[in-house]
Amino acid sequence: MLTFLTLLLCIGILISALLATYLRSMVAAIVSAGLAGLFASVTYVILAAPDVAMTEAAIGSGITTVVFLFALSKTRSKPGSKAND
Amino acid sequence: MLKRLFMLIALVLIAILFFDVASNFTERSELSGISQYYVEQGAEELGAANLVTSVVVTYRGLDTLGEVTVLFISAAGASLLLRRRRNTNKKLVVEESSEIVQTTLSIMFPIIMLFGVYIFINGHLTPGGGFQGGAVVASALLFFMLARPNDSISHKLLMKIESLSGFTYVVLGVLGVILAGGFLDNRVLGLGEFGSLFSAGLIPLIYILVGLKVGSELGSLLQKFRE
Amino acid sequence: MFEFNLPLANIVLVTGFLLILSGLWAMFIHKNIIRMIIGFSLMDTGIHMIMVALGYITGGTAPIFDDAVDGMQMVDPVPSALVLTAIVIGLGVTAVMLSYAVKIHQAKNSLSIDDCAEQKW
Amino acid sequence: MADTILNLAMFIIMVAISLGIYRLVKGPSVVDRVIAVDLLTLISIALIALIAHISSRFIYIDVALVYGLLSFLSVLAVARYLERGL
Repeated sequence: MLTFLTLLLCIGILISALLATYLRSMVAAIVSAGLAGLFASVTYVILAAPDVAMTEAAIGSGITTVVFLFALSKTRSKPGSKAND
Repeated sequence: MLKRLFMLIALVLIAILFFDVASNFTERSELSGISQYYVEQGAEELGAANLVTSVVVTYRGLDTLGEVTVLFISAAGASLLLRRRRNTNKKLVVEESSEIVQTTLSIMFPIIMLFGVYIFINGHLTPGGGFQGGAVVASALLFFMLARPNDSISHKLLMKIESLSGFTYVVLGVLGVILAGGFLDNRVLGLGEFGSLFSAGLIPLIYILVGLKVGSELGSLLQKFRE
Repeated sequence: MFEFNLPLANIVLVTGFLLILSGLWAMFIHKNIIRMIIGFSLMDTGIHMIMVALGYITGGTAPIFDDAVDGMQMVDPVPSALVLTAIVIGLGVTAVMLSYAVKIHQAKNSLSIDDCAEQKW
Repeated sequence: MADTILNLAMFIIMVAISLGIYRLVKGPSVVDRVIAVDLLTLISIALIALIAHISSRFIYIDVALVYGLLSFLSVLAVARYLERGL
């Protein structure tokens, strides 16, 4: 049963990585990349590394997402610049 | 189109390399070498229940010092790149958050802060430690920044906390050279009773310092990105 | 309930390799700098997954002593410690890259990599 | 009996993850996708608690606590970004 669960989580990681590559909206791509980190942290709990899981949950999928959003809002396209999607 | 083809070829070559590694990998069934030593002797030798903590703080303590330095340099580099010019220093006013978010802030901010402190004080007993606790403390500061976008956190205070804890970390490391076996040795204080809060010598102290340092560094990094 | 016998570490290792490949692919095909940085952060996650999978022992439990551990096999603590520091450094590297992207946008008012043509050699 | 209940719980969680991923892939707007990610975070909390019970190490619950306290932050940041005021 745990094997099925790990397989499902890994498929979820790959799907969210593909979404982060191919979604048109930049916000959705950033959130999908955060979701890949989130599922990776659940697999770390399954592989008995709770320290790493905690770090990945707090830093990898929490703060990194917000840093990306801050950078995105600083580079929000002004009128007259090229569209950057 | 030719460019796309070259990208695909490069990717396929890397994939072949990875396939070779992955097909020859079998899951390990027993420990070996230095890990065997850490698992069997580490708890008696250093008195910390969490072996990852004793590897991070004591056995590989010098690496952690270097890593904290790398984090400091990257935070300093980012704030150097993001600094504003003097003449464009006007305060831009953004819309306040709603009342729900502000009320949640006043209830949840102390709880999240306390949880971060709990994580890095109990780093030698439960999963967690300085880096995780520092990240949670930085998340509390981030929540403050999101809920009250027009207030700012004192940058000087964060810088003072950060440099003071970094300095004390190195002083504790040098204390290990004088009083115990080597740089960052934790047996300066007594080992205490195994599994209690005041145990494992210097490990809780060092993790508290690392937590304060990481928390204030990430907080000032986020502050730089916001303004 | 039937169980088929696929080791957990192998699944996670293969996923890590595929994640590295997809991160590299995202860095190759996009022209927007922030999208390239997203690809880098995916690649980072893949590397961490591989390192955690290399430290797993069959049927192992977390390397933390308490009442519940009586003679259970523990996993390797060294890769956990390495990945712990690697994640924090990954955040620092990502922040520096993003601040470069902000700087480029301030100078050129565009995020496309094609507008940085004078830095080609 | 207890094993049956645990297996059933894990099956339900797997179905929930599949539904969340379906909404993430399909969701036409950005808000749909963000809410799907928030939902998957909540499911992950339940999943970690279940794994802690199965492997009989209750210290894994600390990881779920971190999720529970921090999961709303990135959603809050996205919400503020979308209403143009980050």
